[in-house]
Amino acid sequence: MSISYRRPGALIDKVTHYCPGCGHGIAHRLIAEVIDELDIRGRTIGMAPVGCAVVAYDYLDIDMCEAPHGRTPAVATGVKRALPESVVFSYQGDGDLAAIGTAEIIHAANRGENITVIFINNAVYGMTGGQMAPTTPEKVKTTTSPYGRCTETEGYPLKVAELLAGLDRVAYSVRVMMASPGDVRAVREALLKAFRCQMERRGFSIVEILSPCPTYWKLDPVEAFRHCAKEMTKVFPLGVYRDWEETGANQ
Amino acid sequence: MSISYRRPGALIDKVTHYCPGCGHGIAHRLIAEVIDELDIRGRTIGMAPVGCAVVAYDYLDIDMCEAPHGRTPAVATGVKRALPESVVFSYQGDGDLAAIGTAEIIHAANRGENITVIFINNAVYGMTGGQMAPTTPEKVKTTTSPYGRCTETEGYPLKVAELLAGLDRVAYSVRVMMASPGDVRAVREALLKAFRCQMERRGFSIVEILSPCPTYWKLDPVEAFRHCAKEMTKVFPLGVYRDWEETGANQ
Amino acid sequence: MLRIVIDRKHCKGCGLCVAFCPKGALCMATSISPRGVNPAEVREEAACVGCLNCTVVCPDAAIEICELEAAD
Amino acid sequence: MLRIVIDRKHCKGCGLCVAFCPKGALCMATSISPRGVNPAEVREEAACVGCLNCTVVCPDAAIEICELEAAD
Amino acid sequence: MPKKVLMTGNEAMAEGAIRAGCRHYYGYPITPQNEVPEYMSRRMPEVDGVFLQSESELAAISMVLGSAAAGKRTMTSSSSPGISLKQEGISYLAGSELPAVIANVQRGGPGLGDIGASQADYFQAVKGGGHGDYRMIVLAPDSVQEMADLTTLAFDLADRWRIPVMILADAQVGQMMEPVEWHEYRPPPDLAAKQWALTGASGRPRNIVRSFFLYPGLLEEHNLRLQRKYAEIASSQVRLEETGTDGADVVIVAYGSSARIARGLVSEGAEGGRLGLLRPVTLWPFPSRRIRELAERGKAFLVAEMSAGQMVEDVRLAVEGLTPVGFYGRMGGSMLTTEEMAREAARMLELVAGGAA
Amino acid sequence: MPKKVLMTGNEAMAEGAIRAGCRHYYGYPITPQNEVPEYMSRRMPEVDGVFLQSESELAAISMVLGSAAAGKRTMTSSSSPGISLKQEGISYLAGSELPAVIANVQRGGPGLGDIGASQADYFQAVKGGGHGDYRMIVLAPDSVQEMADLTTLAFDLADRWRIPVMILADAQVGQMMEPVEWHEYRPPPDLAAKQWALTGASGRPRNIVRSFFLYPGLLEEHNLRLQRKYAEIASSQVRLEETGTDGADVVIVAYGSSARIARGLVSEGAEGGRLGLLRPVTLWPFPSRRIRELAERGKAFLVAEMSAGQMVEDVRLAVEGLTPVGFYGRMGGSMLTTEEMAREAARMLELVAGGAA
Amino acid sequence: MEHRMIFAGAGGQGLMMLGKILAQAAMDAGLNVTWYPSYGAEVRGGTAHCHVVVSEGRIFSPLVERASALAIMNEPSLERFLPRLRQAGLLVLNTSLAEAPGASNGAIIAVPATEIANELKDIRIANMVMLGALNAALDIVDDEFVVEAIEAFLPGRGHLAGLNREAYERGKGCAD
Amino acid sequence: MEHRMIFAGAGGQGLMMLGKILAQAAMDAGLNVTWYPSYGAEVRGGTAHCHVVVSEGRIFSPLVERASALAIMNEPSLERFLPRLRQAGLLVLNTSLAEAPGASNGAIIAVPATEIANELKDIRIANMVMLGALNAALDIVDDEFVVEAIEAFLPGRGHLAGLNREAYERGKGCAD
Ligand SMILES: Cc1ncc(C[n+]2csc(CCOP(=O)(O)OP(=O)(O)O)c2C)c(N)n1
Ligand SMILES: Cc1ncc(C[n+]2csc(CCOP(=O)(O)OP(=O)(O)O)c2C)c(N)n1
Ligand code: SF4
Ligand code: SF4
Ligand code: SF4
Ligand code: SF4
Ligand code: SF4
Ligand code: SF4
Ligand SMILES: [Mg+2]
Ligand SMILES: [Mg+2]
Repeated sequence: MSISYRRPGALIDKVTHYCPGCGHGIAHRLIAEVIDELDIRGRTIGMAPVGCAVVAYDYLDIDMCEAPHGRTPAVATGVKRALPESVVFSYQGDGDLAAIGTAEIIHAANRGENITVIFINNAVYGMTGGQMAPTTPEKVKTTTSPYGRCTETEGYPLKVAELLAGLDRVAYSVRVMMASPGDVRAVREALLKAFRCQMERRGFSIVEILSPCPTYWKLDPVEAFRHCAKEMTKVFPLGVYRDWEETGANQ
Repeated sequence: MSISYRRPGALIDKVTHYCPGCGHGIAHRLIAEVIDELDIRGRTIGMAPVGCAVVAYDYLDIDMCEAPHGRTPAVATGVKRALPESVVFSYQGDGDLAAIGTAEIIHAANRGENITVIFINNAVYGMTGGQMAPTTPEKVKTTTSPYGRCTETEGYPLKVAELLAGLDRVAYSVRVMMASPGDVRAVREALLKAFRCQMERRGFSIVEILSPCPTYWKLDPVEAFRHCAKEMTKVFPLGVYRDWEETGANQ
Repeated sequence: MLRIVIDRKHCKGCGLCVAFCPKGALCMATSISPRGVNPAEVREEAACVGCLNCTVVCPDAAIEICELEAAD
Repeated sequence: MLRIVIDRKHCKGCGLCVAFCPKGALCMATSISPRGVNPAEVREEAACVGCLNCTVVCPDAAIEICELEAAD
Repeated sequence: MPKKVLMTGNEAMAEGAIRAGCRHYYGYPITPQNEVPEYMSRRMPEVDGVFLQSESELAAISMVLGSAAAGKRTMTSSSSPGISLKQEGISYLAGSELPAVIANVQRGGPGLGDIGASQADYFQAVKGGGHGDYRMIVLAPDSVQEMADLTTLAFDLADRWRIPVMILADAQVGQMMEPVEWHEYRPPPDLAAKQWALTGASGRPRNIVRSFFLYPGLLEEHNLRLQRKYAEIASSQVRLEETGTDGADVVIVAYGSSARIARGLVSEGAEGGRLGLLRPVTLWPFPSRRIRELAERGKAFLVAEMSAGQMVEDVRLAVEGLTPVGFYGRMGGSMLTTEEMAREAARMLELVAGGAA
Repeated sequence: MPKKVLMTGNEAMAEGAIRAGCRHYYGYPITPQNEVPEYMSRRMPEVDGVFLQSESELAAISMVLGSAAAGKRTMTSSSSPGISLKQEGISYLAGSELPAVIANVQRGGPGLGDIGASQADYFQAVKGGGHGDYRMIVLAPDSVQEMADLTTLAFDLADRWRIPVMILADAQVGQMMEPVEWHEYRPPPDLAAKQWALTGASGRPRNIVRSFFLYPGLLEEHNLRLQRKYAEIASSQVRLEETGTDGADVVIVAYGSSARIARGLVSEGAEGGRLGLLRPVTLWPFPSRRIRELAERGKAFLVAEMSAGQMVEDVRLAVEGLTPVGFYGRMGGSMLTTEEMAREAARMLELVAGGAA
Repeated sequence: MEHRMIFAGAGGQGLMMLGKILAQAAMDAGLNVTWYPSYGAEVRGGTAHCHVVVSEGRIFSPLVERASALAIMNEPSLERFLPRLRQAGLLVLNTSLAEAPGASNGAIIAVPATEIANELKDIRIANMVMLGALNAALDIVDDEFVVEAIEAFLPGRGHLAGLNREAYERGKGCAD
Repeated sequence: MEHRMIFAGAGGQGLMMLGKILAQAAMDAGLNVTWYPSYGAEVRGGTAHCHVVVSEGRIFSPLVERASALAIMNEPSLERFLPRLRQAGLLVLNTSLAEAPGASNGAIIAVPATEIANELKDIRIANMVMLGALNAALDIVDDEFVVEAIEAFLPGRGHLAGLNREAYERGKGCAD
């Protein structure tokens, strides 16, 4: 009997607290798969954000650290500078990364901090109950944009992958999504590449993942999945915005 | 007897605390000239930053507010939202704007806050004694980069005018310098246009000014002036990075 | 021969696996699992072609698939 | 006729006006001003063409220039 | 009688602010106070007010600073970790003598802690979590009705004294629902116009809002002025509720949610009326004088709070060893219980009786 | 005898840290402590250490959190407004039980204030400027030599107790120069290895650094454990200096720069030896027990600090009305003077004599 | 007469709403009332529960330490809250997801709420079934107030309104 | 013997350096010493001053409340610090920028320091002139220590070293 697929070893056998169909669950599984594949469980250190994924350490069987809301890349910097041989990633939501943590992500990226950022862009604050995020698309209603996001007073959604790609020491910046099995496979590839980027000391890498939040998108899980491709990509085009293998950056 | 030039009325007759040849003095004078020219002294409200210009209110004869270090655009937002008819500017150094205040400037710009930001980029922390700024060029020695700024660990200088120009609700983003009388005249034009941008409700405007700090550049004032053109522009190219009149943004 | 194992403890009944199975090998149960949802279940194991779409999209890593060697 | 007035209280002796005067109308004094610097002073008022470069670069708004009407 | 409305404490606070004329709210989501920004986001546009979800708590308190400097009634709210982030801004508000209202709907700490009710930010609120010698007026509501009423009061006090006022609530009083009655708000007729506000220096000398005092001695003068103001507030603005203290041998001192449990005990005549309740409504200024009087009349105290023991220090400072001061507390988002409080109260009564014997 | 070196207190602190094995410094410039990052930026590369000028104080304290979690001796420094910004991070450090050293070289407040010496962040340091029930060990150097020695000690204490330790200095002790003597540092031999540190879960179960406790009761348990630790520290780690308290009628209680003035008075025999000095070296834990003993022996107190009166509360809590407690303070970056302190001391002596008569 | 009640279940099972509806109904009926939620931390899953007190007299603490009634949706909640039930208290239990305990401090009403909801083709309205059973058993407020409150909080047009109503009725049936 | 001194002037006039050099020299000479700076706020202009205490005994406060000597560079500093001079104290005054006061608590040494520096073609070395005058008048430490300290703090090669030295000597001459 040969096994075609089984739960990755770096994923703890515990039922997650995520809602049915939540992208966080998929992202966790993919990270565990990548850690297994690269065989780096013993030297990977993850940063859990404040957000729905706050107890990511309940699910990933690696050393992990909790960071104050938004300071995740700064905490990751502290860990990486202390242990340059370890593989350090920060896992962040759009509130964590693109609102309160704007300064920290920009400066970690600008320094070319040799870490990997996994950015779960679900365009909403999940953990606190569905408030508007910096990435919430125009006109979308949330609990704090009850009349729909108004670009006149609240601006347009922030495009993180593009913004960071403009910084010279960023080695890899990519946007992928969770909208179909193929797309999820692409997410996995992007994560693999980002970790490899770090292991080869290329500098800062970020994988922005358009990720469904069925609960606050008020869609059933399958609709939410499809919504990533249909609506989210209108605002957040997929793509590789920076790639050291192509630009030769930081070689 | 007709007057060819006299001190602007909005400039208080008080000797500044700035070092000889400091760009802050010129910027103050230009702001006062522009306020006079637009005849808006009675409805202009300025935000003084924490930095060498902290007591800008000692020199400009308008209502002014002090902001916590880096929060200058957020304070300006609070004032502007309270008094939409007023003309609000925030005056900021590179430490204030591009280090501790990164989140605030990005989000004020992203919201398209209808304010004007006057950004004095002297590539150093003047007030605290010449430490490295986020805009300090590669290899330049400061009191906290005694071996020269190392891009490997500290990254490249942040290019603010370009970075903000990438945000959709920014109406005007320009970089000018103080390197010759002609250049200073261009600074004045940029300031005029930025204020006009606000008065026409076009949205966020920023004027980045490459500004000499003879003291911590360790150059005499005339050399420092020339250094702007010769060295600073290599890292920070002058230019209009966004202009609502050309792109038709926010019309 | 493929064996599809859906873990009723992990499955939250989101339906993604069912939606993305190209062969209709899976379906949602009408019964209630101990966690109070209608979980996914195998409709027709024989239809499965081992594309792994279901495992790839499952947010709860609730599906494992193994190949049973033909008893030759 | 142009009259150049340099305010010794404001002038910090930075030398910018002197450096950017196209006509050499200004120079730095060898004397010491009350604030302890060698301030700028008018070298040759007649040379001035009123280009205002000096007032444009002066960080301390220490220079004022006015046109004296020719007594006709 | 106006109709009662069932609402959460957080919503009542938001509505109370709006009725007091607050038209500028800035905040960043955090449990257990999300109902405040959510309510504001719906209501502000209805009253031509400004609701802005800021990029962070730092930005929120700074926007508050801006709108306050412009002379507007303005407010922000958050919960413990977010309030820690506002400490620099609060110190600036106090130093610049700006009126503003800041709500802390406390949760369990330290660090990320949890989202249960807590009163462990007492020291931060009343002693100064920010730098320098400054004070806020600190109001502690214990019901949904008071979440409304004290918020309204907060704006009046803030304007009158040019001081930041904190509403120190907790997860329970913020998230619970109770019926609320609304009355029409009337601003105090003797409230001075804000001549110091930044509105554009038209037809008057310019105004400056600042906390930086460059020249030697100026900052000290400024501080002395602040301290004089604080002394005035301390002597005139104490607010408290007393229940059954007259006949009591032991007075329970408790505020906010904790006081409700104590009130239950006292009102239901536990221990034969030998228990009383003193509930500080203002935590700063603290009702030290009244506590001292009660101590001088021989009453002992049981301080009950959801912390490791913070307000108890202020009670001990007032009592100065005259009578015993006991403490009952729980930490980390765990609430006090009637049972345990009754037990602690009984113990204090025994101690007092023992001491008297 | 090692050669003496003339250096500023800030530099001595930095060098003391490096000698204690600190190889990770993160900081953001602010007067009056810029000599610390400046010194670190020169020295760290020489010892293969990391100096990183962070984008802000928030980032600095978070980087410290990261390096501490990775098991390294790590430090940050700032001054009052910057320390206010670190309050959330400090609460996280305490909640996560991470060892780290944080220096506050205090300046005048509130708000932007000025850059003169101040001790007005006492409450923030010892009562908790951040949210939740937590403590730091707080050390108060009064000389350049102590800036070095107490910083070294701070790292040992931080590691032993898994607790953030604050060096509470001020502009004077930070910026003044004095000769310093250097001795070789030897780590305490009984210091346990950091088995909890995040180093990669290789050959051991994974470690988690956290302050979030989701399930009911866990956070309370965690807090109870913290409080037990704090109680142990409080009973074993008090450090203080006493000069002439035995024969004194009035004991001046002062720390840091203020204590130097008091020591001058006492050492030079002002008031015929009727003055003594008690200088808390640890502000938390506070030498309450010793103060209480002195009070029980009838001694009165004069608390002298550069604030509106903060440490004086801790003295009054210890004394509980047994003897008079006087206060002499100045605010907003203004320093105490020998003359004024002598006058206040004389007044206290009179009061005591009057009381005794 | 004072009802001190705890309603508990997994996040998403609608226990908070159940409590709010009852509280609103009770207030409309002229009673004093408090509703106090407790989320299993600011995350999605976990258990969520709320405390509802309905009283003719003044209500002091909204926190229910000893409950006069429990409505429990699943096994973990049962384990956690059963010990808090008062002597002679009432336990309304969703027997679809939890097994009735051998011993309880009082009466037990077994309601296969999830199964009923499943039958009604919307598993999420199990809470309304529980509400029906609870109110039928304790007669806290007249049905008309409950129905009005349901409309107020769950303004379902047509089908959905009917569904909630139907679930409520089915629950009432279980209390017989 | 204890010298308690204040050196004051405008920012940029080199008063801090003056103090540091003297402190270093005194330490090298085996004396106890403290140096304490006070910047006119964290901004450029304004007055800056430092307190230097040199003593054979233990030094308590580094803050000089009553000065045994003042070195004053300009008018505003004179106004501010003259009242702090002790009875019989010494005032070393830069008469290029400040007028000698009618009355002082002690001796006054008039030093046209800025003019001398101007003559030497570097207005910034007026501080060394002041140092020369001060040390000549009070004989705090032997010149050799001062010269060494100057080299240590202002490692001028060739010309500059000579210039500092010359300024110092010119100052000494003023104290005669
Ligand atoms: C300082 C601070 N501010 C606010 C919060 C509340 N908070 C927790 S998570 C969160 C945002 C969650 O959104 P996101 O980062 O997008 O993560 P998601 O839950 O959507 O995955 C907020 C605002 C907090 N815990 N700490
Ligand atoms: C919270 C806080 N952090 C740090 C400081 C110290 N500080 C004052 S100004 C400044 C930076 C000045 O640099 P810049 O903004 O470039 O202005 P410049 O002086 O160069 O004009 C810093 C770090 C402060 N006052 N407050
Ligand atoms: S709220 Fe959204 S992001 Fe959070 S667990 Fe649920 S589906 Fe996932
Ligand atoms: S330090 Fe630099 S920026 Fe500051 S006043 Fe002097 S020259 Fe200007
Ligand atoms: S492996 Fe492919 S075919 Fe088989 S059940 Fe899964 S999705 Fe369907
Ligand atoms: S994708 Fe996974 S969780 Fe969703 S229904 Fe299928 S097995 Fe269950
Ligand atoms: S106006 Fe022109 S020519 Fe005249 S002095 Fe000034 S710079 Fe020289
Ligand atoms: S530019 Fe102005 S300050 Fe500079 S020397 Fe000329 S007049 Fe003086
Ligand atoms: Mg999100
Ligand atoms: Mg700068």
